[in-house]
Amino acid sequence: MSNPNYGKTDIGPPHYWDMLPDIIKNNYGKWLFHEKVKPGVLKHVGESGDELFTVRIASPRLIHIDTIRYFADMADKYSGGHLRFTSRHSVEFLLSESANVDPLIAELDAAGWPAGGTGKALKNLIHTQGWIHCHSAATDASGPVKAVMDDLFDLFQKDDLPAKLKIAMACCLNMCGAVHCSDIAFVGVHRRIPQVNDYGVANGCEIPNVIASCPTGAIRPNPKAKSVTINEEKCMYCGNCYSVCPALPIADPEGDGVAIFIGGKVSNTRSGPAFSKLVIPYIPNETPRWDTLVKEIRKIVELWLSDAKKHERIGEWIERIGWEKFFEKANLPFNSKLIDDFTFSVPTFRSTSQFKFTK
Amino acid sequence: MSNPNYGKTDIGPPHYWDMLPDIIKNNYGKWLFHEKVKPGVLKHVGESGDELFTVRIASPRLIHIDTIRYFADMADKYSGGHLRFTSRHSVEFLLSESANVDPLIAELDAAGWPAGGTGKALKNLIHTQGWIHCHSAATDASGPVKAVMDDLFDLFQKDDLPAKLKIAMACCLNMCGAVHCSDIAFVGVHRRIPQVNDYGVANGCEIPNVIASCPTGAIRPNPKAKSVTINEEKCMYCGNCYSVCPALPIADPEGDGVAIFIGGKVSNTRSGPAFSKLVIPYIPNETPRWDTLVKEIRKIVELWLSDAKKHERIGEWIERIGWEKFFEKANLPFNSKLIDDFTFSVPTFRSTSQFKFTK
Amino acid sequence: MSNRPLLDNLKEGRYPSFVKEMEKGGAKTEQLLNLLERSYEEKKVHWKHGGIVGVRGYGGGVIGRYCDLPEEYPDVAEFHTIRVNQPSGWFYNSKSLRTLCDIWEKHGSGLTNMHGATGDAILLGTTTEHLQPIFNDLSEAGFDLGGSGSNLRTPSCCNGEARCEYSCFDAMHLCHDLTNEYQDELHRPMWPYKSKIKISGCPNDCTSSIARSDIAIIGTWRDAIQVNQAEVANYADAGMDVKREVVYKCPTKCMSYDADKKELNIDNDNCTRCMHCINTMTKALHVGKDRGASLLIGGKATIVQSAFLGWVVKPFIKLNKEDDYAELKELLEKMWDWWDENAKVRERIGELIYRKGMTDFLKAIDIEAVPQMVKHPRENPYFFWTEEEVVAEIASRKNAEVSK
Amino acid sequence: MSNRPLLDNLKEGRYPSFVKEMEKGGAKTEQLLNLLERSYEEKKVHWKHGGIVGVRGYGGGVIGRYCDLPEEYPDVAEFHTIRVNQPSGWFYNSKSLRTLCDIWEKHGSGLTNMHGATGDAILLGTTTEHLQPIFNDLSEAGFDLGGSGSNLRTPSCCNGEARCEYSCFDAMHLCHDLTNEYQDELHRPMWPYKSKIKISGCPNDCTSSIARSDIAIIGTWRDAIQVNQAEVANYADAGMDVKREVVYKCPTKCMSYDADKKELNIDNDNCTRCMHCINTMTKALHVGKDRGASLLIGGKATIVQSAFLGWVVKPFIKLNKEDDYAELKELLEKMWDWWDENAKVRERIGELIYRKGMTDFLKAIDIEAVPQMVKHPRENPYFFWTEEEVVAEIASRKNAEVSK
Repeated sequence: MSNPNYGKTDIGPPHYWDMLPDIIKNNYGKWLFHEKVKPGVLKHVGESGDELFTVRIASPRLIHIDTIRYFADMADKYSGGHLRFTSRHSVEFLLSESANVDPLIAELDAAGWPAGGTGKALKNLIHTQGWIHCHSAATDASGPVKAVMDDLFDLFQKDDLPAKLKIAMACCLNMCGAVHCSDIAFVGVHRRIPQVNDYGVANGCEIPNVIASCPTGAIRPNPKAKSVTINEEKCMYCGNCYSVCPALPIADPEGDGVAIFIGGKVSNTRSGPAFSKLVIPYIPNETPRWDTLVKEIRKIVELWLSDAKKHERIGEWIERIGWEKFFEKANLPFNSKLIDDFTFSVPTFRSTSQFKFTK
Repeated sequence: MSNPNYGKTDIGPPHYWDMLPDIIKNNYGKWLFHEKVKPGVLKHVGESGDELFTVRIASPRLIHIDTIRYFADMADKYSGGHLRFTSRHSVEFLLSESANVDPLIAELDAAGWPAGGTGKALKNLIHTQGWIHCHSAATDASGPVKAVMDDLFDLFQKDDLPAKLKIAMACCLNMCGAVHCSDIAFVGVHRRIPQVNDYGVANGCEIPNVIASCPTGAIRPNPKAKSVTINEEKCMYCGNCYSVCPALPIADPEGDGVAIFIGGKVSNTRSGPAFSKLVIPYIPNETPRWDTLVKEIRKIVELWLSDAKKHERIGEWIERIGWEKFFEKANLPFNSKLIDDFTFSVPTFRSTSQFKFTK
Repeated sequence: MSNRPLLDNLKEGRYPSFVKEMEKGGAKTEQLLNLLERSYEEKKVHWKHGGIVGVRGYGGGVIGRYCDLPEEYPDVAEFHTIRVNQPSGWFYNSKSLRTLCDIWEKHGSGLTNMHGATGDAILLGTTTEHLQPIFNDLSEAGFDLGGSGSNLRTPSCCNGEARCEYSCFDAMHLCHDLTNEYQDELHRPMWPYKSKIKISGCPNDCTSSIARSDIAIIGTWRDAIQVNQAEVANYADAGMDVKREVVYKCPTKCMSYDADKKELNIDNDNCTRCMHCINTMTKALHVGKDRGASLLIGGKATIVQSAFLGWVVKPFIKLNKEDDYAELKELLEKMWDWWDENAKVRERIGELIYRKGMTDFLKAIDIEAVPQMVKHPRENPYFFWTEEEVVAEIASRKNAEVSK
Repeated sequence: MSNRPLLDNLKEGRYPSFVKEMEKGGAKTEQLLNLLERSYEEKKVHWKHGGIVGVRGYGGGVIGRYCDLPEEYPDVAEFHTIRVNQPSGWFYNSKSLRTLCDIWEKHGSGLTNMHGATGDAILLGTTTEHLQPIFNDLSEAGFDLGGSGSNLRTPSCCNGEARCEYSCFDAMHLCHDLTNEYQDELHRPMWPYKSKIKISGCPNDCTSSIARSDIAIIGTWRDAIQVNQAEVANYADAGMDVKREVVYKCPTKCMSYDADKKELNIDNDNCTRCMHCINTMTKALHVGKDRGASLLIGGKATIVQSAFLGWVVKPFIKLNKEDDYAELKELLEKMWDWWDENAKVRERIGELIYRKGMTDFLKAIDIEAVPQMVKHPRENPYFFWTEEEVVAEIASRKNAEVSK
C-alpha cells in the first residue's frame, strides 16, 4: 500500500474508455439513428448495422451499495457488465443482445426497479438531499419526490405524452441541481427569517463571517449582545448565515413548505431554454406524503395532458394559451407574490394592452 | 382688461367642442368606418352616411405665426375654418365637401405644404429642438430631420409601403418626445464628459445642486478648487449638470454626433410595443445635411422595403429574420457598444444556442 | 442674399423648410438665424439654462432659455418658451388660431411648435418682461398654460370619438375633464418629478401613451369583435387574401376563415384585441360593445433607470361621464399619493414601483394582483412574507384541521 | 416491525423507495433513519454545517455535515459527504462499481447518490477520521475526488459519441481531457466562487449545461442538415404528418415539405439548429458535417443575482483533439483570469459580466462582439466611449477629409 497519510493526488477520474462495452467502442462516433422500442427501451443503430439496446430504469438517486452491487450483477448477467447512469439519476443497461431486453426488464421489475422514462415520458425526478443530509432544507426531498412519482407513475411508463415531462425538486431556494428550468419544479421555502440565538452567536460564531455570508446585506452587528440582528425586509430566507453559524437556525416546522414553479425547459428545441415560473407560492409540509403538493402537481399535469398539442412542453403550451388563461383553466389563485420584484422584474411586466380576459 | 399683474389662473384649455366642425359634432361617437382615398387623404363615414374628408400635410413643427394664419385662411376657404394637428405635428384639414379635397391639396402643395403621411406611409417626423432652442443638444434637430425627410420624401406620398414607417429624432439621450419606440430613431450623442470650468463653477454654481443633478452619482466635490470633478466611468453624457451649471459645458464639436436605433413601435398591433435598438452608435455631425446619417437611414429603409412582408413594421421584419441576419444584410458592423450593459442587460443576451450563422 | 450658406442649403428640398419658417420672422428672428448658422459652422449649441422664470400663481408653464453669447446676439439673450395647453385632440378653429397668433406677434418671436411632444402649443422665444403680459392676454382669450417641472404635465389624447370609429370611450372629453380637475397639480410643481397622462381611444395607441406617459389610458372592450360578414365577403371579392393578411397575422391565432362561405370566425375568448384585423378590414370588423379602457402605469423615456413601457395595472375600467370618472380619479389620486410619499427626487412612478415592488404599489392603490399584469409570473424564488401573513396562514390551517 | 410509521409509509408505491435503500444499511443507518423519522414528525431539519474537513493536499471534495443532536444520534454526529469524480458520461463496468462499493462499505454508511447534481458519485455519510483512509483507498483504486468550494467543479458531459448520433464532437473525450488538464483548479479552491463546466454534444443539451454551468459547451454545426429523402418518405408513408409535426414546429419556418414528392426542403441559412426536426425524424435528418460547439457563458442557479441562463460568447469553436483543444483552453484560462482578478467574493462569472459589462469581458478574452451574442442590440442610449476611441475616430475622420 502507498503512504497511509497521502493518497495519490490529481489522478483524475477513471478513463471512460475502460467502461465501455465493445459495441460502443466499435460504433463510437458512428451511430446512425435511434428509435424507441417501447417505454423504457431505446435502440441505437450504427453505420455498421450494429444494434444497441438501452434499458432505462427509475432510481431514487439515494441508493445503497447493495443496490449498486445488484445492478452490477444484472449488468454481468445481461449486458456484459456494462451500465451507465443518466444526468437524471436513471440507470441504463447497455445490451447488445435484443433477446436480453425483456428478461432484464422482467427481473428488474420484479425486484422493484421498473423500466421507463424514455421518449415523451415523465422522466426520473431530479432532486436534492432534503432532511436526509442538508442543513438548510425547508422540506424533505426524497419523501415528496417519492410521493409525486408514485402518484404520476403511469406517466413514467408511457412514451406518448404531448412531450417529455421533467419534474425537479430542490429543498431550499439555493436550488442546488438547478431545478429552475424544469417543466415542473417544486422548491422548499422558508417564510421566516432565522431566529437569532444571541448567546450562541456570541459564543460560537465569527460575527464578520456571519455578516459576510448574507447575500442581501440583511445582517448587522448587535454590539450590545455581541450578536447580530437580521433585517426582516432584506432577508430572503436563503439560510447561508445558518451555514456559517448554527446559532441562526432558519428551519420552522409550521412556516416552512414548498412552492411550485412550472414551464421551464433547457433544450434548445423550438422555443429554446426558459426558466420555470412561480404558480403556487406555498404549500405546507404534509408528512409523509405531501398530499396537497401531489394533488396540485397532478392537477397541472392533467390539464397539460388534456390541453397541449403534440410536441408542446408545459411552458410552450402555456405560452400559446397565455399565463392568464393557464391560471383560469387551472383554477389557481393569483397574488402579488407571483409578480417579480427582483432585479430583472420590469421586463416581466405586461407592457402591452394585449391580454385575455379571464373569469 | 383684467388686473395687469394677475391673469385668470386655472381656466384650463379652450373647450374642444367649440373647435369642431358640424359634421364632427353630428357624427361624434357614431363613425362607422374609414378608408384611404389616396396618399394624404382619408375618408371617415358615419352611421348617418355623412362623409368627412381629411387632408393631411407635412409640417416641420417649427412654424411661424404667418404660416398658422395661412393655415387658418386655407381652413376658412375649404373646411369651414376647421383643422387639427396630429401627435406627429402634421396638420389636418377637415372637409365635409369632397369637391374641396383636390383644390385644397393643389393650393397647399403650390405653397410648399405637400399632402401625405396617411396609411402605410412614411409619417411626419417627430423631433426635438436641437440647436435652435435646447441647451443640451448634441446635434441639431430640424436640420437633420429636413435632410432625412427630403431624401425619403417619396415615401411620405405613398401609402403602400409594407407598413407604416415612423421616424423620430431626439437631440440628446434624454430623448424628449420619447423617440425610443420608433421604427427608426436617431439621437444626438455626446461622447465626452462635460468640461469643468473650475472658476465658473466656484463663482456661478450651487455645488450641492450640481452634485444632486447627476443621475449616476458621477459628480464629486473638489473642495480645493471650490469646484467639482466628474468620474469618467460613471458619466453617461446626459447634460443634466450643464442644465444647473453653465460652467460644465458638454457640447463638443468633434465629439458630438448622432446614433441610430431601429425596430421600435408603440401600437399594440400584432407583436405589441417594443423599444428601438441601437444599430449605429455614432455618426458625426455633418452640417448642413448630415449626409452619412441620411445615407445610412436610406440604406435601412430600402432593405426593409425590399425584404419585408406586407404588414411588417421594421421591428417585426427584423424579429422574423433575426438581428444577426439584419446586420449581415445591412452590411453594418457590430461592436460591443451594441450589447446592453445597463440594468436590464441580461435578458437581452442570447441564452440559447439558436442563432443563424452570418458572414 | 443672406449670409447664411449652411442654413440656406436647408431651404431646398420638398419637405417644408424650418429655415423658411424662421425667416418669416424678419428682423425679429434675424439674430436667431445668425446664431443657428454659427451653431452649424461650429457644430455646437449656444444655449444655456438659467434663472427661474414664470408667471404669478404658477410654478410651471414657462421654461427659461438664455443664449451663451448675449453680447453678440442681444435679441436672443433671453429666449424663453411658453407652453399653452392645447384643446383636446388638437382641434382648432381659424378664429382661435388667429387669436393665438396675434398674442404671440405682440409679445414674442412669432415662432411656434405646433405642437410640443407633451401636447402643448409651444411659443418659442420671448423675454422675461413679456411673460406675465402674455399670460394675462392668453388667459383673457381663454387659453391657459400647460405643465412643466415636477408636476402633472399637460394631458393629451387622440381624436377619439370625434373622428374615429375605433374609440372605446370619449377620449377628448376625458382629457378635458382630467385637465380641468387637476389644474392645481398641473400648474404648481409639488411632486418628486413629472407625471404624464396620455389617452388613446383604442389599442392602436395613436398618442404613444404606453411609451410616453406614466399613466396610459388605452381604450379596449371586453366582449366580442363585431363582425359584418357581408363586408368580409366584399373584402374577399375585392381581392384581399383574408387568410394571409388577417388570419395568419393574428398574434393569438384566434381566428379562422372559411374561404367557401367567405366567413371569418373569431374565438373572442382568445383574442387579445391587438386591432390588426380591425385595422385591416375597417368596414367588416368593429370593436366590441362593452367598452372601457386598460390602465398601464410606469411608461417613461430613458432618464434615469432606462426607458420603461407602461405595464398593465388595471386591465379594464369603465369610463363613465355620468359619475365624473370617479373610479379612475380615485385610482389616480391613490397612485400619486403613494408616489409622492415614497419617491426620491427625480424618481418617476415606474421607477418607484420597480424599486419597491408591485406588492407595495398594488396594496397602496387597493388593487388585487391578476395575471394580466405580467407577461409571466416571477422566475426567481425571492418572494417575501410578512409575519402576519404567516401567522394567519398557520392559524387557518390549524382551524381547518380541528374542524375536520 | 420498525418504529417509524411515517417513513414506513414511503416504502409503499411503485416508484423505488429511498427508505428501503436506507434500511439496507442495517445497523449502520438505523440512527439515520430514526433521525429522519424525527424530522418527519417535527417537520424540521437536524443537520448543521460545521468545522472544515478534508484530505491532505486538497481544498475540496469533502463536505462536512453534523447532526444537531449528537448525543441522541451519536452514529450520525459526523456524517460527511465525499464527492468522487465520475467517469465521463457516467459509464461504468461492474468491476469498477464493486470496487467503489467495497471501499464505501469499509469506510462509510453504504449510502450513495448515483449521482449528485454536479456529476460526482456521492458517498453519503462518514466520519472525519475515515476521510483520509477513504481517499487513499480510492486513489489506489484509480478514483479521484471531485470539486467543492470556490473552485472548478467536476466537469460533466452527456454520452456524446458513445451512444448518440447527434453528438457534434467527442464530448466524453473533451470532458475527460479538461478534467485532467485542470486538476489543480478542481482540487484546490482559489477562486472568488465556484465555476462549472458542462458539455453537451448537441443543442438538445442533455446535461442542462445552459442552466447549470458557468461554461456551457454545446455541440453545433455550421453547414447544412443532412437529409435522407428516402427516409423522409418512409416517415410520411408510416403516417407522420410531416407538415404539422415538423415544418410548422420549426421556429424559423425555414423548411417546406412537398407532400406530392414527399420531399423536405431546408433553407439552412435560416436554420437555427434547434434539433426539433432532427429529433422527430432521426432516420431522415442528421446534424451537419462541419461540426464544433457554441460556448455559452454565465449560467447559474438562483443565488445571488437570480438565476442566469448562459449566453452565447463564442458562436462556433472547433474542438480538435489534435491540438489538445488549444483554442478552447486558451479561452477558458483568459475567462478565469479575468474573473479571478475582478470578481467579488461569491460572484459568479455571469454576475461579474453583468456588473462590468460585456465590453470589458470581451476585451479581456480577446473576442470580437457579434450579433449572435444577443437576442437584440441594446435599447438604451447609455453606451460609453473612451477618450482614446474618440480621439482616434476624430483623427481618422480628419485624415479622410484631407485625403479627399
